[in-house]
Amino acid sequence: MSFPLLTATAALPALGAIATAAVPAARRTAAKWLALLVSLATLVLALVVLVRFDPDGDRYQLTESHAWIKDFGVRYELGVDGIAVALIALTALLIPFVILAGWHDADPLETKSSRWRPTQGFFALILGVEAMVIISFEATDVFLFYIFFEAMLIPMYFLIGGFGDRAHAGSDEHAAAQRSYAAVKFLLYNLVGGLIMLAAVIGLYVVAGNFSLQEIAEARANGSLDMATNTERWLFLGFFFAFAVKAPLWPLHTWLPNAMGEATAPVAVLITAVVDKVGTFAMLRFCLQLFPEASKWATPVILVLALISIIYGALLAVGQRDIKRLVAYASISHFGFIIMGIFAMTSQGQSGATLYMVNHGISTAALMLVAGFLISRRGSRLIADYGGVQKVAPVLAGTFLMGSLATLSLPGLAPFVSEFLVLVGTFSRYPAIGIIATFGIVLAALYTLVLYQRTMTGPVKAEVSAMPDLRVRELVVVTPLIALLIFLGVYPKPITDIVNPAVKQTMSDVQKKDPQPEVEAAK
Amino acid sequence: MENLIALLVAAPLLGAAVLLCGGRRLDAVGHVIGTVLAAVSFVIGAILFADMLGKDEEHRAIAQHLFSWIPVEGFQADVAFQLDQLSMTFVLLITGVGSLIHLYSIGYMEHDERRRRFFGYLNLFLAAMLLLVLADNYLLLYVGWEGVGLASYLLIGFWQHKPSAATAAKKAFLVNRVGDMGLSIAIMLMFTTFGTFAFGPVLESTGETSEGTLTAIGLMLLLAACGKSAQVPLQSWLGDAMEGPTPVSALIHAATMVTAGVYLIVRSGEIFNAAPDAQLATTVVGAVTLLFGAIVGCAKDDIKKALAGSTMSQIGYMILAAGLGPIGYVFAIMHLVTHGFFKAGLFLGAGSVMHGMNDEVDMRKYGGLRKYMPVTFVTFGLGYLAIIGFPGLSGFFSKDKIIEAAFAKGGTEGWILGSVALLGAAITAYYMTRVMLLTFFGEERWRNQPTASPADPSVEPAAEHQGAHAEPHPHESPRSMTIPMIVLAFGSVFAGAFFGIGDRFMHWLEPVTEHAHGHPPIGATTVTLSTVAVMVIGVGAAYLQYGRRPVPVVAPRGSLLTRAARRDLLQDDFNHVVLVRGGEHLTRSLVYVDHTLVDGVVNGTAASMGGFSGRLRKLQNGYARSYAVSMFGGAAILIAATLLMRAV
Amino acid sequence: MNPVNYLYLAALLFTIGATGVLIRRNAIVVFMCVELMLNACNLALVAFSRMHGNLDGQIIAFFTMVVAAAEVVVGLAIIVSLFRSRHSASVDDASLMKL
Amino acid sequence: MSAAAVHSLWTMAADPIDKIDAPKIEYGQLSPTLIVIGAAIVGILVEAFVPRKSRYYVQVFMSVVALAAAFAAVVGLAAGGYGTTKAGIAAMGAIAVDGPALFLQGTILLAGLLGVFTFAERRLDPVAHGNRVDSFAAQAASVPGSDSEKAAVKAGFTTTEVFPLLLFAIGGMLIFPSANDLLTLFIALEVFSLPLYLLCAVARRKRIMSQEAAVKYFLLGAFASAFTLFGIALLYGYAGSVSYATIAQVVDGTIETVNPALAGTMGNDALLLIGAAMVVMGLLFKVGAVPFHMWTPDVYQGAPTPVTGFMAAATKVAAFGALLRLLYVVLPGLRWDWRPVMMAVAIVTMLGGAIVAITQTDIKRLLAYSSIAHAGFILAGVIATTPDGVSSVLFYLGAYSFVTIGAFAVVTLVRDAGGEATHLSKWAGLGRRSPLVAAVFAVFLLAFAGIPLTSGFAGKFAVFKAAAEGGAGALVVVGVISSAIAAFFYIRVIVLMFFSEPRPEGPTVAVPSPLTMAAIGVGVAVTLVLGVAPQYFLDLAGQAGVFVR
Repeated sequence: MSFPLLTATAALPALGAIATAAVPAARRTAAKWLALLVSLATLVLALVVLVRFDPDGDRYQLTESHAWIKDFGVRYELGVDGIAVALIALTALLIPFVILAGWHDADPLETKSSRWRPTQGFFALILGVEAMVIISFEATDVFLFYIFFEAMLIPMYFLIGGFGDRAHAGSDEHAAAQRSYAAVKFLLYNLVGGLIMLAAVIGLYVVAGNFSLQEIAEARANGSLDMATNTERWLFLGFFFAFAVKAPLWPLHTWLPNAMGEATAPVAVLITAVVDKVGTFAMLRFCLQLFPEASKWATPVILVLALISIIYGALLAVGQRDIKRLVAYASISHFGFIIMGIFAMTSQGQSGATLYMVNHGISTAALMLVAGFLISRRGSRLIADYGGVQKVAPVLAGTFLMGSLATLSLPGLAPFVSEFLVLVGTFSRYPAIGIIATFGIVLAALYTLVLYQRTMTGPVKAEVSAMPDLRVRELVVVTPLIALLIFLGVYPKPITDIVNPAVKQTMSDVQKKDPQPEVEAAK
Repeated sequence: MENLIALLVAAPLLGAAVLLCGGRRLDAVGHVIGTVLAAVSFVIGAILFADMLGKDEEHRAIAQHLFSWIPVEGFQADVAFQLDQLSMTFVLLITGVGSLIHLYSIGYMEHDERRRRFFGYLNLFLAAMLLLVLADNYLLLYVGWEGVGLASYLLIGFWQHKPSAATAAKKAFLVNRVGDMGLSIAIMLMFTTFGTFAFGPVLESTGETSEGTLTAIGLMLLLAACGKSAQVPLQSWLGDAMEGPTPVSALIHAATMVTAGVYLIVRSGEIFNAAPDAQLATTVVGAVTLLFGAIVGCAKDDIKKALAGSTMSQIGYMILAAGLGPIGYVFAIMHLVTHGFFKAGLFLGAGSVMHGMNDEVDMRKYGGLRKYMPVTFVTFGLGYLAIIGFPGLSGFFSKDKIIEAAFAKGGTEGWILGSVALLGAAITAYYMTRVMLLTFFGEERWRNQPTASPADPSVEPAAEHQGAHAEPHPHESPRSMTIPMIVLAFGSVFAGAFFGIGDRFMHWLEPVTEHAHGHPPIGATTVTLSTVAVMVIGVGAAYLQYGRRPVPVVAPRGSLLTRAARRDLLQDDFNHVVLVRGGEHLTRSLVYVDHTLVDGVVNGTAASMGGFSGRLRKLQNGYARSYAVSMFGGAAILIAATLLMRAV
Repeated sequence: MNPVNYLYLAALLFTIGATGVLIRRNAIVVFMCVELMLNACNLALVAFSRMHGNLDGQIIAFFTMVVAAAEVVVGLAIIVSLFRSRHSASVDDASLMKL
Repeated sequence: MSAAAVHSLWTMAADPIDKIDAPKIEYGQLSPTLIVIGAAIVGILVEAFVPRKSRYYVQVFMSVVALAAAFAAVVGLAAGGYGTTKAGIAAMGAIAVDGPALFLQGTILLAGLLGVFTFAERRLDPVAHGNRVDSFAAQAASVPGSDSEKAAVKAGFTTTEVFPLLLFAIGGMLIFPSANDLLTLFIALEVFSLPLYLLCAVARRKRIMSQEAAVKYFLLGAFASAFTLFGIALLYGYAGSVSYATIAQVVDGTIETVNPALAGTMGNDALLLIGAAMVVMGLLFKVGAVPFHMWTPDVYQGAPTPVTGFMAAATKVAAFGALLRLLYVVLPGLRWDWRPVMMAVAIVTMLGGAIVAITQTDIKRLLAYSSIAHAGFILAGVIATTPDGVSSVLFYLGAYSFVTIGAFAVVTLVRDAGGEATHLSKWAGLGRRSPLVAAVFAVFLLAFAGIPLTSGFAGKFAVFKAAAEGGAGALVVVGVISSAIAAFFYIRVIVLMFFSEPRPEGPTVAVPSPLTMAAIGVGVAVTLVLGVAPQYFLDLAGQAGVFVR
C-alpha cells in the first residue's frame, strides 16, 4: 500500500477549505494566507504527480482502489493518464493565482454581524472547488466522477452569486439581482445537464453492472459487453449533454456570459479555465471510451455545433460592450475548438484539444485577471468607459496586450500550438469544417484588438487619468502566466510528451486511424 | 558555422526582450543596445556570407536543427533553420537596411520619451523577419510571418494616443490575418498532402500529387502573399500604415516586411511551377496592383502615402515577376533588393523632410526645399532616379528585366502583362517626378501659412515654444540621420549595375530558384529602349503639370479619377460599407438573437413552467369538499384503470 | 333472499355517503355521511361473512363500530372547537389555507 | 386475530366447553409496539394523577425512555435474526415480524424520538407570564383569543397530552407496516390517524389555521379510511379471509382447502380488483400521492410545525411500509394489473408535486409539495417489484425522514412577532443574519434536491436504479426531469437566504434548547453520513428487503 498520492492531492485543498472556513471572522488576512499556502502545497503535490507519472507506463497510473458503495457497484477508484495529469497540473497551477488575484475581492464592505465571514467563505469555496475538480480529473469510476462533477456546482454557485465585482458591490440592488440570476442560471443549466446524465449513469449501470471505467472500457473493447446500438446512443447523449452544458457548447452556452460577467474576475477564471475543463475532459475520457460507436455516430452533428460555437462565439464577442462578457464569448469560441479537436478523432486533433485545454486555461486566466485588475481600478465593466490606459498604466496595458495576443493565438505563444494542431487535425479528416473554422482566427484578432484599441489606446479618458499601474501582487499574478504562455509556445514538448500516449490510447479506443497523407497513400 | 544562424535571430530577439522588459532604467541606453544588436546580427550575416562565398555553388546551403517544436503523433514541427543563397540575400538586406534604420531612428526619435520601446519593437521585428526567411519549414515561417505582423502592428500604432494610428495598426493586423488564414490553410493542405510542411520534402515531392491540390496550395500562398505584401485585394492597410513613424515605413513597409510575400512565392517556386493557374493568378494580381499602386501614388498629396502607393506598385512588379516562374524569380528578388535600397532611401528622405518641417506631410505645403536640406535633396534625388529606372541606376536594371520577362511570358498574356508593366513604368516616372518637384522645387509654399497637421508629440515641447501656428524652419537633419541616407543612396545607384552586369545575381541565386532565360518576342533591346522612352514621357508629363505651373496649396477638386485615387480608388469605402458596416449589423443582430432566441427558449420554458404551476395550484382552492372530489374522482379512475388493465 | 342484494345495498349506501361528503357543507353532516359509509362497509362485511359462512366479517364489523365511535370522539372534539372559534360549522368557511 | 381461530370458536359452540385456549401472543417479538402503547397509556394516567407543574417533565422523560427502549427492542430483535432468518408471523397471524417491519419500526421510532425532542422544545416562544411555553396551545379546548385562553396562558397551562397522543400515533405506525391482515391494517391506520388529527389542532399560534387543518385532515382522512374499509370488505368477500397469506394464495389460486362457499366469490376478480384499488387508495392518501394529496399542503401548513415534521416523516414511512407489504405480499399475483396504474400515479405525483411547488410562497407549503414529489420518487422504487426495489425504498424512507424532521425543526427557529415566520419573503437574507442556520437549512434543501454527497442523492439513486432495473426506465426519465424542476424551487430558497439583502424588519432566529439542536444535529449528521458513506445502511436495508409470507 503506497502513499495515496492522488487522494492527498485532492484531500489537501478540501481540508484546507474546512480550515479556512473555520478561521475566526477577525483574522481575515490569516485566512487568505492559509488558503494561499494550501493551494501552493497542492501545486507541489500536483507537480509530484507530474514527476511520478511515467508517460510510457500503464495507461492509468498512481491508481488507488477501495470498496465504497457495493450496492451501487461503486468503487473509490482513482488513476491518472497523461491528459488528467496535465489538467490536474493546470488546475493546481491556476488556483494560487486565482487566490492571489482575488486577494481583496471578498473583504467585507461594511462590518456586518460578526458571524458573517465572506472572506473566509470565499477562499474556502475556491479551495473546495479545486478539490472537487482535481478528484473528478482523477476518478476512474463513473459514479465517483459524477458525484463530484455535480457537487462542484454548489461551491461554484455560491462563488458566483455571493461575491460580485467591487464595482457592483452588494449595496447595488440591481447588480445583486443580476448576480443571483446569473448564479441560478449557472446552477440550473448544469443541474439539468447533470440530472440527465444521472439517468444515463443509471442506464449504464443497468447495462454494465458496475461503474469502473477500465472494466467497462475493456469489456467494450473485447466485446464481452455489447450494448444495443440505440441503448449506447441514448447513454452517450445523456453523458454528452451534461458535458456540453459544462463545456459549454452552442446552443447550451448562454449561462457562461452571465456567470462570467457577474462573477469577480478570479471566479470567472475559475469557471472557464478550471471547472469547464472538466466538461471537455469528460468528453475525451468518458464519451469516447465508454461509447466509441455512438461517439462516431454523433461526430458530424457535434462537429457542426462546435463549428457554430467557434464562429458564433467570436462574432458575439465582437458585439459585446462588457469586457468580461467579451472574454466569455471568446471562451465559447475556444471551447468550440477544443470540442472540435476531440471529435475530429485524429491524433493531432486530440493532442491539440488537450493542449488547448491547458493553454486556454492559462491565456484566459492572464487576460481575465488583468481585465479584473483594470475593472477594479475604474469600477466599470463597460469597454466604453476606458480609453488611453496605455499612456497612464503601460505595464497593465502591456500585460493586457500579451493576454489578448495569446487569446488570438499568436504564433510563438502557447495557444497557437494547440489551435493549429486542432485545425490540422480537423482539416485532415473534414477539410471543409477545418477551413471554415480557420475564419475563427480572423475574428479572434478582430475582437481582441478592438478590445485593446478601445480600452488601452487613444486619448486618455478623464476617469482613467489617475489610474495606478499594476501593483506588486498583481505583477506576481500576471508575470508567471505570461512567461508560461511564451515558454509553452516555444517548447510545448513537455506537455505533448505526457499527452501523446494517452491520445494514442483514446484513438485505439474509438478504433480510428489518422488519415494517411495523399502522397504516402499513393505510394 | 551552422550554429551562427541561430545567433542571427537571437541577437535582435535578446535586444527586444531586454528593451521591453528592462523598464525605465534602460531609457538612457536603449537605443544604443538596439542599434548595436542589430549591427551584431548584420556582422554575423556578413560572416556567414563570406563563408558561403567560400564554398562552391552546390554546397552553399547550410542548415541548423535547434529542437523538435511540436512532436505529436504523425505531426513533426521543428525549430530548424536553413540558410541558402535566397535566405542569405534577405538576411543581408534585412540586417543591413535594418541596422541603418536603427541608426537613423536614434536621431529621428530623439525627443520621444518612449524611444527605448521603439527600439525594442524594431529589434523584435528584425528577429521575426529573420526567422521568416531562415525557417526551414512553413510552420516556423508562419511564426515569423505573424511575428513581423505583430511588430508592424506595434510600430504602426506606436503613437497609440492618436486614434488614427491605433486604427491603422488594427487594420493592418486584421487584413494580414486574412492573408495568414491563407497561409495556414496552405500548410494544412501540405500536411494532408505530403504529411509534412518542411521545405525540402514538400518541394521535392510536388511531382507526386495532383495539379489541383498544388493549385489550391498555390492560391492559398498567394492569398498570404497578398496580405503581407499589400497586393490587391488586401492592399488597403499599407496606406494607413504610414501613420507609423517614418523609419518604420522605410524598414517594414518599404524595404523588408512587405516583400515577404515575394519571398514566399519564390521560395515555393516548385509548387507554382507545377500549378500554372496559380501562376497566372499571381501575375494578374501583380499586374493589377502595379497599376493600382501607381495610380494611387499619383493622387496622394501626403508624401508618405504617395511613396506607399509607389511601394505597392513596385511590389506589384516583383509579384508579377514571381508569377512568371523560373524566368522571373531571379528578377523579382533582384528588384526586391534594389527596391529595398532606393525605397528605404526615399522614405528616410521623406522622414528627414518632415523632420525639418514640423512633421508636415502635405507636399503641397513644401516646395523649394533643395537649398535648405541639400543632403536630403541629393540622396532623395538619387533614389528618385533609381526608382524611375534612369539608365545605369539600380532600378533601371531590375525593372527592365522584369518587363522583358513579362513580354517573354509569350502569347497574349505576355503582351498584356508586358504592356501593363511598361505603362506602370511610365506612371512611376510621372508620380515620382511629381513628388520630387512638389518637394524640392517650385516656390516655397510653406512660408507664412499655418502648419495644419497636429504637431507630433515627440516634438511637443518644440512645438510649444514655436507656437502651433509658427511657420516651419526647414533645416538639414543630424548626422545620424543623413549617414544612412547617404549609404542607401549609394546602394540605389550602384546595386543594380553590380547585380545586373554579367548576371552576377542570377548566377548567385540560380542554384535555389533555377533560372530559365526568357526571350521576349520583341528583342530585349527594344524593350529596354521603350522602357526608357515611357520613362521620359512620364517625367515630361509631370514636369509640364507641376514644374511649369504654380502648385495650389489647397488641392484642386480634380478629375473623377483623381478623386477616386485620393480615396484609394474607393476600395476602402467598399470595405467600410460591406465589411465593417455589414459586420456590425451582423454582430448586433446576433447579440439580439442570442439574447432573445437562444436564451429566450430556456427562459421561456422556465416562465411557462411557472405559469403552468400557477394555474395548477388554483386547484388547491382550500375547500375540503373539492379535495374530497378529487379523491373520489381519483379513486374512480384508479378502480377504472385497474379494471381496464385486466380487460386489455 | 339473495345475499348479493345486501352487497348492492351496501354499495348504494356507500355511494350515498360519499355523495353526501361531496355535496354537504355542514361539517357535522359531512361527518355523518362518513359514518354512513362506514356502516355501508359493515353491511358488506356482514353480508360476505354470511355468504362465506365464517365469522371474520362480523368480528370486523364490531371493530369498525368501535373505530367509528373513536372517530366520533375525535371528530366532534375538533369540529366543536372549530365551531366555537368561528361560529360556523361550514366546511367551506374553513378555507384560510389554499393555493 | 386470525380467521381460523374465530371460526373454531364458533363451530365448537355446540359441544360442551371444557376449555378456551387463549390465543398465542409472542410478547417478545411485539415488544416494541407494546412498550410504546403501554407508555402511552401510562401517559394518560400521568395526565390524570401527576400535578400539572411536573407533568411536562414526566411526560417527556417517559416518552423518551419508552421510545429508546422500543428502539432497543427493535435492535435486539434485528440482532436476534428476526429480521432475516427467524422472520415470522406473530400474534396468530396478525403481525409480521420481518426485515422490512423491523427496519421501518426502527426508523419510525428514531423519527418519533426526534419528534419528541421538537415537541418538548420550550425556548423558542417568548416566556409568557414567567412560564416557558412550547408550541402547543395552553388549553386546546378554549376558544382562540377568548378570556379563558388568556387565563389558561396566565395559569401557565400546557397541553402535555400531546406526548401520549404522539406515543399512540407512533404505536399505530409501528403496527401499520407490520400488519399481516387487513383488519390489523385498518385498526393500525385509525390508531395512528386519530391522534394525529388531534395533534394538528393544538397549535399555540395561528390556532384558527391549526383547527382548520385538523378539520380538513380529519374529514378527508375519515373519508379515505372509509374507502379503505370498503376495499377491505370487498377483498374479504373475494377471499373469504383478511389474512394476507390467504388472500395471496387465493389470488395465485394456490390455496389448498377451498371452502365450497367461497367458490362463488373467489372467481370474481371484480371484487379483488376493486377492493385492492380501494385499499391502495387509502394508503396513497396517507403517503400523499396525487390525486389524493390535496390535504397535504393545508395540513402541513396549519399544523404545529413539530407535528408537521413528525407527520411528514413518520406517516410516510409507515404508509409506504404498509403499501409495500400489501403490494409485495398480498397482490404480487396482480402485478400486471396494478403496476401500470401505479406508474401513472408515480408520474403525476412526481411532476405535480414539483411543478406546483415552484410558485409556493410559504416555506411549510413548499416543503409539503416537495414531500409530495418525494412520494412520487419513492413510488418509483415501489414499482420496481424487486428485492432491490424494497431495500431502495426502505433506504429512501430512512434518509428522507431525517432530512424532513431536521428541515421542519429549522423552520421552527425562524420567528417573528407572530410566531414562526413561514412566508418566504421573510427568509430573505437569512444567510447574512445567521449563516449557520441558513447553511444547515441549505444542506437539507440540497438533500431534498438530491445533490450528490447528501443522503437525498443516495436515496434517489437507489430508487431510480431499482426502477430502471425493474424495467421502469420511463419513470427514471420522468424522475430526473421532475428533479430538475424541483431543484429550481429549492434553489430559489437558497438564493433568497444567501443572495438577497436582509429585510430590516426581518425575522429573528431563536436560539433553541439542546433538544431541537439535537434533532437538527442528528438530521444533518445522518444526511451527510448517508450521503458520503451509505454502504452500511444500504446493507441494512438490503438484508431487510425480504417480506415474510
